[in-house]
Amino acid sequence: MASETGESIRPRRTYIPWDELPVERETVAGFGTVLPVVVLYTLIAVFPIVFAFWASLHDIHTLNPEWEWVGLANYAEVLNISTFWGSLWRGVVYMVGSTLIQLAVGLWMALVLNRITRGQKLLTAVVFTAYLIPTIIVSLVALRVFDPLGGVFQMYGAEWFGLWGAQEAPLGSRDWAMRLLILVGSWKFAVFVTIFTLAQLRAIPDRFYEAAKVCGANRWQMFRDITLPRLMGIVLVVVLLRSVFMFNKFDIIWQLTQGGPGNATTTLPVLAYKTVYTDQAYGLANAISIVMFLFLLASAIVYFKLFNPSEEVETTT
Amino acid sequence: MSQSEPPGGVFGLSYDDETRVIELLKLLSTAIIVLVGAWPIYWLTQLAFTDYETVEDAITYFPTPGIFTLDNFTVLTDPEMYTYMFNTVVVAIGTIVTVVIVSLIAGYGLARLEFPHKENFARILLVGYLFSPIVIGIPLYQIWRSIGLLGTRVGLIIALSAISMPFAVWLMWKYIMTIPEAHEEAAWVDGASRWRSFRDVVVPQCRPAIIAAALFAFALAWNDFTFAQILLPSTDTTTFAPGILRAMGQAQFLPDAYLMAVSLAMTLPPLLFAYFMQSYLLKGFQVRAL
Amino acid sequence: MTAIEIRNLTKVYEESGNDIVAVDDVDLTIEDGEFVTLVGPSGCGKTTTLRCVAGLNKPTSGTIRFGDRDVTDTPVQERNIALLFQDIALYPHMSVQENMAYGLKITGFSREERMARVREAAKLLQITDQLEKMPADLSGGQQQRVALGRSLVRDPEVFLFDEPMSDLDAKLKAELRPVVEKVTDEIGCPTLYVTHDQEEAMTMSDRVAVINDGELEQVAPPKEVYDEPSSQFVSQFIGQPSTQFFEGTVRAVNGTAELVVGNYEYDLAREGLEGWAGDDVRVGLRPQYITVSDDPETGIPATHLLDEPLGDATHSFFETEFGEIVVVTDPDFEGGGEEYGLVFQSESIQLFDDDSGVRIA
Amino acid sequence: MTAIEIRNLTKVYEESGNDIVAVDDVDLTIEDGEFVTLVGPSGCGKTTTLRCVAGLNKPTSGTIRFGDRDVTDTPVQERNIALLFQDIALYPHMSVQENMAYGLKITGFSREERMARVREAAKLLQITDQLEKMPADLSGGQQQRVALGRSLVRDPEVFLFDEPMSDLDAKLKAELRPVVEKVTDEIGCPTLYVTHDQEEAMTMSDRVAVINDGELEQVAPPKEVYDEPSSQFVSQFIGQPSTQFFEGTVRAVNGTAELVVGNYEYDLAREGLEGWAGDDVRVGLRPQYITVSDDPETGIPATHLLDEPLGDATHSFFETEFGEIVVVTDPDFEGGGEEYGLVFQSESIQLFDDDSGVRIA
Amino acid sequence: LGGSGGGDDEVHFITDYYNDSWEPLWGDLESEFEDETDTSLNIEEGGMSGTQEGRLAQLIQAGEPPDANTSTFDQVADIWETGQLETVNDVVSSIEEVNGEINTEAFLGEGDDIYQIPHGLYVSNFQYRADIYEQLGLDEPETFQDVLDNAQVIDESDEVDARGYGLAGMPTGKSQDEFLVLLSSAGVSGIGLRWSDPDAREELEVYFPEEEVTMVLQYMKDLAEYSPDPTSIGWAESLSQWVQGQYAQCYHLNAWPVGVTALTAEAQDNDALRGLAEATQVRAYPTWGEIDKDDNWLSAPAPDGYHVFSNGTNTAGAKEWFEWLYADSMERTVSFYEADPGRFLPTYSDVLGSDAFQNQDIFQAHPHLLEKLEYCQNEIWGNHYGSVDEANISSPESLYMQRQWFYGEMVNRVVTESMTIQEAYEWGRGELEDAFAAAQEQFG
Ligand SMILES: Nc1ncnc2c1ncn2[C@@H]1O[C@H](COP(=O)(O)OP(=O)(O)OP(=O)(O)O)[C@@H](O)[C@H]1O
Ligand SMILES: Nc1ncnc2c1ncn2[C@@H]1O[C@H](COP(=O)(O)OP(=O)(O)OP(=O)(O)O)[C@@H](O)[C@H]1O
Ligand SMILES: [Mg+2]
Ligand SMILES: [Mg+2]
Repeated sequence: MASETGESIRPRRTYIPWDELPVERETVAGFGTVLPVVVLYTLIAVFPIVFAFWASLHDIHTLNPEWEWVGLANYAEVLNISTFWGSLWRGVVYMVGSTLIQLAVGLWMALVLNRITRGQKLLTAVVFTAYLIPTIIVSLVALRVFDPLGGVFQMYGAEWFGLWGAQEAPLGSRDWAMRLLILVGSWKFAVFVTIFTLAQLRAIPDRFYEAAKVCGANRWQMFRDITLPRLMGIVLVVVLLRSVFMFNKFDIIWQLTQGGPGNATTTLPVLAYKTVYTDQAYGLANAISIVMFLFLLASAIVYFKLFNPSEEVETTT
Repeated sequence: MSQSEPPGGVFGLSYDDETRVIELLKLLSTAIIVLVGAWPIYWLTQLAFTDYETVEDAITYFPTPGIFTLDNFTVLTDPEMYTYMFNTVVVAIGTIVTVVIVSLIAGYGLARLEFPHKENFARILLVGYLFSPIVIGIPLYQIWRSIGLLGTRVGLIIALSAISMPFAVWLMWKYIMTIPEAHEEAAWVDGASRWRSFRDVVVPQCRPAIIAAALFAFALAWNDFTFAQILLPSTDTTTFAPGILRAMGQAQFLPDAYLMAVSLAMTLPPLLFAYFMQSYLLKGFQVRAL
Repeated sequence: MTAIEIRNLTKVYEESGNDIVAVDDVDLTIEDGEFVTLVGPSGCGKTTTLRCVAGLNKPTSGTIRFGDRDVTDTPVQERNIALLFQDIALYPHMSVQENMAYGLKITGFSREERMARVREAAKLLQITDQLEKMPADLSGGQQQRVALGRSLVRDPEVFLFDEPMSDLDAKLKAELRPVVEKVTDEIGCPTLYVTHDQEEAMTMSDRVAVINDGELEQVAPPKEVYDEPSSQFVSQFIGQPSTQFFEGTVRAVNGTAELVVGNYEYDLAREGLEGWAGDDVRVGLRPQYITVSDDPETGIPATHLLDEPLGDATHSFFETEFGEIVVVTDPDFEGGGEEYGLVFQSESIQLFDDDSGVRIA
Repeated sequence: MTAIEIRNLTKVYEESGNDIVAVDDVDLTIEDGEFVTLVGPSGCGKTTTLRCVAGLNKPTSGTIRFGDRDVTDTPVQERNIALLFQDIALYPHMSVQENMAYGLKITGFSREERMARVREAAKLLQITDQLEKMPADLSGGQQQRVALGRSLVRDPEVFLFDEPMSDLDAKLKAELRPVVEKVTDEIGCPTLYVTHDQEEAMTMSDRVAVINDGELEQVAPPKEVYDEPSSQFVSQFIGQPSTQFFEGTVRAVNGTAELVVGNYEYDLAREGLEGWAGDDVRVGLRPQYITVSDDPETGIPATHLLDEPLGDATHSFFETEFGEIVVVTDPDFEGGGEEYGLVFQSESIQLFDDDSGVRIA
Repeated sequence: LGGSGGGDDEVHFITDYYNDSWEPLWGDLESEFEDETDTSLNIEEGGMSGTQEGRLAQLIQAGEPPDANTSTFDQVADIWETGQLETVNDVVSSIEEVNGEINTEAFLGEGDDIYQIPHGLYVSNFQYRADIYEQLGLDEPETFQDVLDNAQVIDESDEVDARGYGLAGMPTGKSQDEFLVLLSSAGVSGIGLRWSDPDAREELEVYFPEEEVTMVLQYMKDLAEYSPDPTSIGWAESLSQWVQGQYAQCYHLNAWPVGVTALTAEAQDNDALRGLAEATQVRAYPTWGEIDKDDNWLSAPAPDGYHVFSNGTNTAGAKEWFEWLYADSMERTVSFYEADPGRFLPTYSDVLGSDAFQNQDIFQAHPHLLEKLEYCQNEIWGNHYGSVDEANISSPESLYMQRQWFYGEMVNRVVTESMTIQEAYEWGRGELEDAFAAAQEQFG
């Protein structure tokens, strides 16, 4: 509608026939705002996944540009690889083990950090740093301290606790490699849980605890009935994220043990990596990746169905 | 008192004793956290200041005057090392800036504009995290080559921004929802355009979320190995993580103490980040619901 | 000269399939310089109406004119309005001064001019010494003053308020009311003030527009709305404590009408009751117009329940055959749980249609 | 039988080095079944006092007894109190029913008993049909009812309220007040009710304790606090609109005291003024006790500024030589900006010591 | 050649000849070459095993292979087999004019076609610390058992810090190489294949005798007892650990550890390291008890060198580059060996004896190092390789088998005790048969 009087006040912008478009102006603007994200996402996720799927249908020698169509044969082979089921199992062990430790330790650290009065800021910063430093540094330090030559933890384990022999390398031990990987990974990533839960803890108003105290609640009851329910939503989300990240974790395993000793720490990402660079079977490796992806997707869907982290109680503080 | 007396604290302690026990546990826990949490950082610090030959030979706990040295840090003056770290800083800053800008805009759109399917948007984004990046080297290489960003720091920045994006967008979206719309409306009433109100009113209030998203992006960029390895093959643009590995492979002899000195240099920026930004950070991470 | 003209304004929200008619065919004109309050219970459509006038919502149908300019489709930025919100909406990251100057900055005023205007407004609002502070350091009342100042400096064409004081306590409200009146007087433009607090509506307005469930019930000066409510809803909504209602019947006796409530008869020397003889009506009476007699035989027998002394008056609660009745009594009244008689002042009785709630007499 | 006895309660906060005396040597006894309101402006130490009684804060010195039990050092869990907050503190992840039953669950009651008690309380509070809802789905008033219910079911020894209604609007407040009184009556324990709203204090309490800057100014029944304030502070704080103050001098004339305010003289037939002849005093007068005369020559000449009609009364603002003066006038009064004379009702004038603010007469 | 420079015309060259001394050398050569020929070069560091293959894979799959790279021939067998390599006969012959004939019979291509410009040869051998031997009164080992006994003595001695043996157990190149050489030293074809008819030399068959293989595995497992964590030892680690004096005996190539120690000693001006370099002795790897050196199945040293890709963007430029590098002068050729002293035996017959080679600074400071290289060429290669005629099974199939990593994996499983020796043997045999079938399918 042309307004005769108001028109002259402001210069007209270039005319866009919004009203004639089949969609609302706001819809266009809305899609505009997320467009960069969509583009980036397509580049980094959609295209590679589609590519991986396409590649998984071919027999591809890593150093040969020729692709040979084999349909689903790679998938059949994945299930036949002698190490596949073992790697899947170890991957699950690694995922569950490290996620549980991270959850327990992360939550515990958050509870403590939330309550201490002196040095809180410094300690929080130090703890957060674990998450921020490059994995390679963590690996270097871990390699250093578990080295049978001059590694301080190796020495403690051997001489104080008798966990392994004096000359034995714990990271090269079948008994210890996986456990230590889980511990080292947990050391770095427990903080992820801490960051999120600490943030939520800070947001719980004191009055809830006071109201509970008035009712006669003790510490445990307050934790169970107030703290835990308030944290539940974020804990569910964090557990999901951490599980996914840990299942896909490659760098720290590769840097510390290369999947060894034997296959004791070969998880699916390590297997996929070896399949590419040792077995030169790129198509097969992609099939492994797609299987991993589907496995995680199915697990995530089940997880959502069971817990529905998005349906947590909306709360106003 | 009568039967209405409360049953008491945990394990049948009185409430006061319970408080005392909790205080004790807290002290103990703090001690453990200091030990376990700070220990590796302490360890790499003390090794970095210890004479490298001593580090190779013996277990030492503190760089006592006899073995204290600053020489290990000469490795930082090595032009390659310096280049790696410089590149890492550039990439980290670039990633943070990109992530923050793009996620702010997208978060604003999701929070304030009506358009179809936006509820599912973030969830679909998160699906991307389910895919292991182990085999994507080849497609990534091809994509980046075809858009002409291969081997440039900008290319790496874009890749890293893209993987930080789902999380950052989600964070920003939820955070902007907590800012009253009235603030923008007040600005419109004052004559501000949507863009202007976004810039003047929304963005400054998003500081905690911006810092939280920045932290996430920083952690990724600072840590990244895979993408740098694929996208920045040549030495003069490579970043720290692949660079240090390359240096370790190249120099047949690179003492651990030197590695620790470099590591310490790479640990300081995150430590400072965490120290000065933590309150904003925690506020930013207070958003809930997926 | 601007006046706000709202014509046939209707606003329908669509929410998960079903339509919510928030504003239903509202007609309202606010003259230049006039202060009109839109009052009504929660969810009745006040905010929606105001947002349509502001341009923050798009009317489903109807037009809005500022003077002779049709602004129905004009974006909010171009309407030159001032708007005060309930949640005060000061920008938390700007100082008081920056908050107040923001609109001027947008419009492109020079720094000096901005400062000059802000200082002038601050003087009027008595917040000169707060200019450097951040909003978080101010009390609620001070924040609302700043918000007022923000509007004041811009010299708007139209002034809109959406429950600006509902988060403040009684003392602050009373203090701020004259300030608001002073400011709107100063600017001299039409003002639409939305509130659910009838006291605010009564004390500040030139005219009060009572809205219920999206429809305007009455638009009139405060005293008229109080004394001559056009409907049961208005009568109940305006005035504190609320008008109390009883079931009654009109009876024609000797050519005049008589009202029967329970076993009690009241002579009503009123006109306009001719057609109502024999009909059931709703009887309304304000607690101010009931007298308490020590003799339970006089009027309606009542048992005293509770006193709420206010200092200059007391609200006394009684149990009667018609349920609980509140009476405004003397400051010194103390019921002490005794028996009393309640006498209705028949000249103050209001009659409403039993079905539609429309005022009969 | 329990009574709350607060003796010499002092609470000092240390904040970044300097001490803040929040509560200063307060003595207060609340008898069993008595409803005492602690009223005062923001920051005067109300909440601190209440939290000391609850056991959430530790007094710096002084003792608190419940009946013959010294609870000064008893943890809050063992005090068996009920406490209502301003920010309601319902657990957002529990339904209304679970919220109400939580205290009982902690205490170890069986499921049946819990349900029975909750249902009983819900009936009293008229929220029976809300039991299954989540707190977020309730209005503020309903939430506060639930919070009340949560306390009610536990049958506490002592009932404490910290501004439970300050977030509610006037109508809801008026509605909830009788409910609170009913509930505390039902439990029949001593009640300490903290508010900054003098109307709440006046209407609900058996006795009102006015606190200012950490010190108790007056503890007395509502009417006494209103009519016979013991200090200037109390006089100003209690009553709406506030008492207005002027500078005056006492003069002895013919054996009785005469008050001079500006050029005006008032005969005060009061006792206790003997020693004050020739001294400056502070003169207080409630707006209810000023009459407006049409004749500007009568009383203090005044220019009418503004009317705030309330329906059953009007607050009128006048400009005089003593500054702005508010007068409570007739509902029909309309000043129209004319000149008037204001007459002070001398028998209602209150006199206070100029320095200490203590009531003289 | 078009002198446009840069972009698609540049010569893209990936190399793992890259360390602190190579780097500046490449830098100088690059600019010199660019100045002289107007062809621009892009020299990229390939990184150690794994990374270079990854990089190659990316480039090949992306359809833009590099123009050249470095590696042993077996590692590019797949690339060669799929026709992606260019013959380099012309380049090689012009280099031979300056540096002498190629002195290896190793597989560099089929028939008259050569697909590798050789740089150096890897001769496998045994290295030990003479100073420690002397200190503990040990003798040079003749058999596996001697090595093991020495390892035990050294390990158990309180006088020396060093461990008895550095056994590679990382499931990659070094453990594989070590295993194959041990197998040869036990008188068995290293790669697990032999001619079904040694005279006809037409068809290969699997030959993986249980007794010998399990014996070698048992030996490695025993050695692991005296070794620092084997799973952390590969090529790179073995060198740095040697420099750090972490063990007294090991399997290695040429005089590589001596060279690295000497280089580090000079760089740090460290006398202790000079002593260590001096004390490092090289000799042929001891054999299994009853195996004579003439029964040793070592056939030919592994050739390392450059490969040119036929579908690179500037194949001609690459060839020009290598010609420029090696066929220019003996001095320049020598400079490449200088960058990595002790690692390679030159593949060209005139180099080792040339003045330019012998006068390198590092040899002036460490005459011992030159001695060791000469010893490798003359004594070990001369007397311990090629003793068994039928051991030469050079063929595409055997090449293919070379780059199967299951041998390394097998060793890893044994030393980490993830499998018993018997299990490992059976597993390895299964892998071997599968791989051989695949090789036959591909090349047959
Ligand atoms: N954005 C919206 N979408 C759907 N329905 C809405 C929306 N905004 C308001 N409504 C509905 O429209 C009706 C009128 O709402 P409005 O906010 O105008 O009421 P109000 O009179 O301002 O109430 P209050 O006193 O609570 O502010 C309500 O029933 C409300 O639920
Ligand atoms: N935890 C604390 N630390 C330091 N000072 C405090 C603390 N709590 C309260 N104070 C100070 O003590 C004084 C009394 O505070 P209190 O909360 O008791 O006031 P109040 O009367 O309840 O006020 P309001 O009406 O605002 O709730 C104030 O000056 C306040 O700033
Ligand atoms: Mg509203
Ligand atoms: Mg308080």
